[in-house]
Amino acid sequence: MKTEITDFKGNKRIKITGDIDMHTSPELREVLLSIIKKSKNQCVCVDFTDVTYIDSSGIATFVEGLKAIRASGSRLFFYGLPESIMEIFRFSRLDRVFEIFRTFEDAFGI
Amino acid sequence: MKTEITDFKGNKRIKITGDIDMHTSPELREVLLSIIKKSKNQCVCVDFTDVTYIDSSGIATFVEGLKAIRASGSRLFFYGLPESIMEIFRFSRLDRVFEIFRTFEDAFGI
Amino acid sequence: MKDSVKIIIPSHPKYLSVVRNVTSKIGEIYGIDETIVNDLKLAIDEACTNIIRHAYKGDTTKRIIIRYTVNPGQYTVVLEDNGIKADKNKLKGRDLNDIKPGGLGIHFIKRVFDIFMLDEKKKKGNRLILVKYLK
Amino acid sequence: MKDSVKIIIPSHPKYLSVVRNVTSKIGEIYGIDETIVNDLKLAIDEACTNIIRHAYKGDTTKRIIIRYTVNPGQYTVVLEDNGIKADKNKLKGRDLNDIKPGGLGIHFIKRVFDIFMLDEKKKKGNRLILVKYLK
Ligand SMILES: Nc1ncnc2c1ncn2[C@@H]1O[C@H](COP(=O)(O)OP(=O)(O)O)[C@@H](O)[C@H]1O
Ligand SMILES: Nc1ncnc2c1ncn2[C@@H]1O[C@H](COP(=O)(O)OP(=O)(O)O)[C@@H](O)[C@H]1O
Repeated sequence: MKTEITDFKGNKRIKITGDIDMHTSPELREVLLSIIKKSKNQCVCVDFTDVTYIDSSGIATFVEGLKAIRASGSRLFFYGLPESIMEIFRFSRLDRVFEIFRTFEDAFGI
Repeated sequence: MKTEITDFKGNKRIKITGDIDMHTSPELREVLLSIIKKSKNQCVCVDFTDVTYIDSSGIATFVEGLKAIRASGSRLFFYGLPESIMEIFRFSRLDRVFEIFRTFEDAFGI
Repeated sequence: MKDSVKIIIPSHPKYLSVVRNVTSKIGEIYGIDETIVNDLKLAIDEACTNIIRHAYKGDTTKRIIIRYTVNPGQYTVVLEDNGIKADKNKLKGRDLNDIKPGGLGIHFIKRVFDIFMLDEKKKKGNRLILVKYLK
Repeated sequence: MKDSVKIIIPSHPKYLSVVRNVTSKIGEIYGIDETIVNDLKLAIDEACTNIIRHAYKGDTTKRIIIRYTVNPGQYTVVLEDNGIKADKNKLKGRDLNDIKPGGLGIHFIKRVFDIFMLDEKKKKGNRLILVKYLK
């Protein structure tokens, strides 16, 4: 797994590439929570386009991120989820807990 | 592994896709030898572009094909070899035994 | 041996990707539908994750044995460890409506496997038997 | 167990792709150069092919055990079978200038591995120890 962070009009975009599993999720957790900690009334959006795999430890990381971000007044967006990953969120009944968009443009209404 | 045979101006083109190993080379052998048996003063060219792996049983199959084709007056051409596969032919000193071209066009001088 | 493939890995998360790859390849060899293979990959991964986390309490120097057996109509995976015996009563996922980190692994395993059975006969450690019926 | 991964497959060529995948993944985990990983894949594949062909005479119902151990500077693979003992004097590839089918496997193994050793201590079958020194 690799993460790449870019700024977008005062918001943060995290692009994740590769497998998110028990081995890589601690690194993701560190990246995600440190960005959330620094954010204030911002959007943190996660680009799932090149995520090839996610397991329960990856999902737990995002649930933790969501709880943390709610305290900061910022918002957590997901976009670009491959269908197989969307299916896992749906099965876990988390598709309505997270704000999931089809594309980056959809997320920002541009 | 998958093979696909097409005609080209009275010549035969065999496109191979995937891994050639001890498991798949018997099928390749059957395809190759049956084409060679039917050919006469023709070119049989093998497209390696999408070959992802070759082991000694694959190479043995082509050496067998070469011996068979020499008896028929036809010629055996290879083209599109990925560098990793070219390296194996080089190491085996078979790069000068087989007629290897970069592209299909090179093989036919077109 | 029949048609079994066995893989033994250290209980370190870095080897989970090896297991996922073996699951994929076995699916390919037996012509199992890709969607099902993806579900099997996740389920077997979660079973290994649980062993590392719960049976071995995070100790990454132990070992996990995974055996795949595919017969017509039946895909079986047996996972073995030498860790702390699982408490059968705790072996269940969280309520899916109670949103919190964790508690999804068992759900992911049971989603695809038809049988989820802890072999009581094993003396030390755990032996988890997972069976999926194939059409 | 240390940092070993062990895989046990039936002696059927259809499982060779599983072994190649495991070799690739282990290479990735330890950050081994891709070109070297490709050479290791081929070499280990050839060692398995030889077991099926020579030690088991084509019997696809036996088993092959492959153990990978990666330590700093050293990549070791041990292959075991229960087949016919290899004749050490025949364990060599053909003259590379004598063009004919076959006889390349041992060359491909020795091309990448620094040590190629048949363990004489094994009672039944063969144990081939392959070591590559890593920089
Ligand atoms: N291999 C195991 N050994 C012991 N207990 C286990 C094992 N797997 C699961 N459990 C128990 O089942 C519970 C639910 O597991 P799971 O759904 O994977 O969620 P999580 O591991 O995130 O808690 C765990 O919290 C644990 O108590
Ligand atoms: N695992 C083995 N058991 C017994 N003999 C072997 C084994 N591997 C190789 N050999 C012997 O070494 C020879 C050379 O092997 P190799 O270079 O792989 O070529 P090939 O297998 O195509 O003959 C074989 O012909 C065989 O006599």
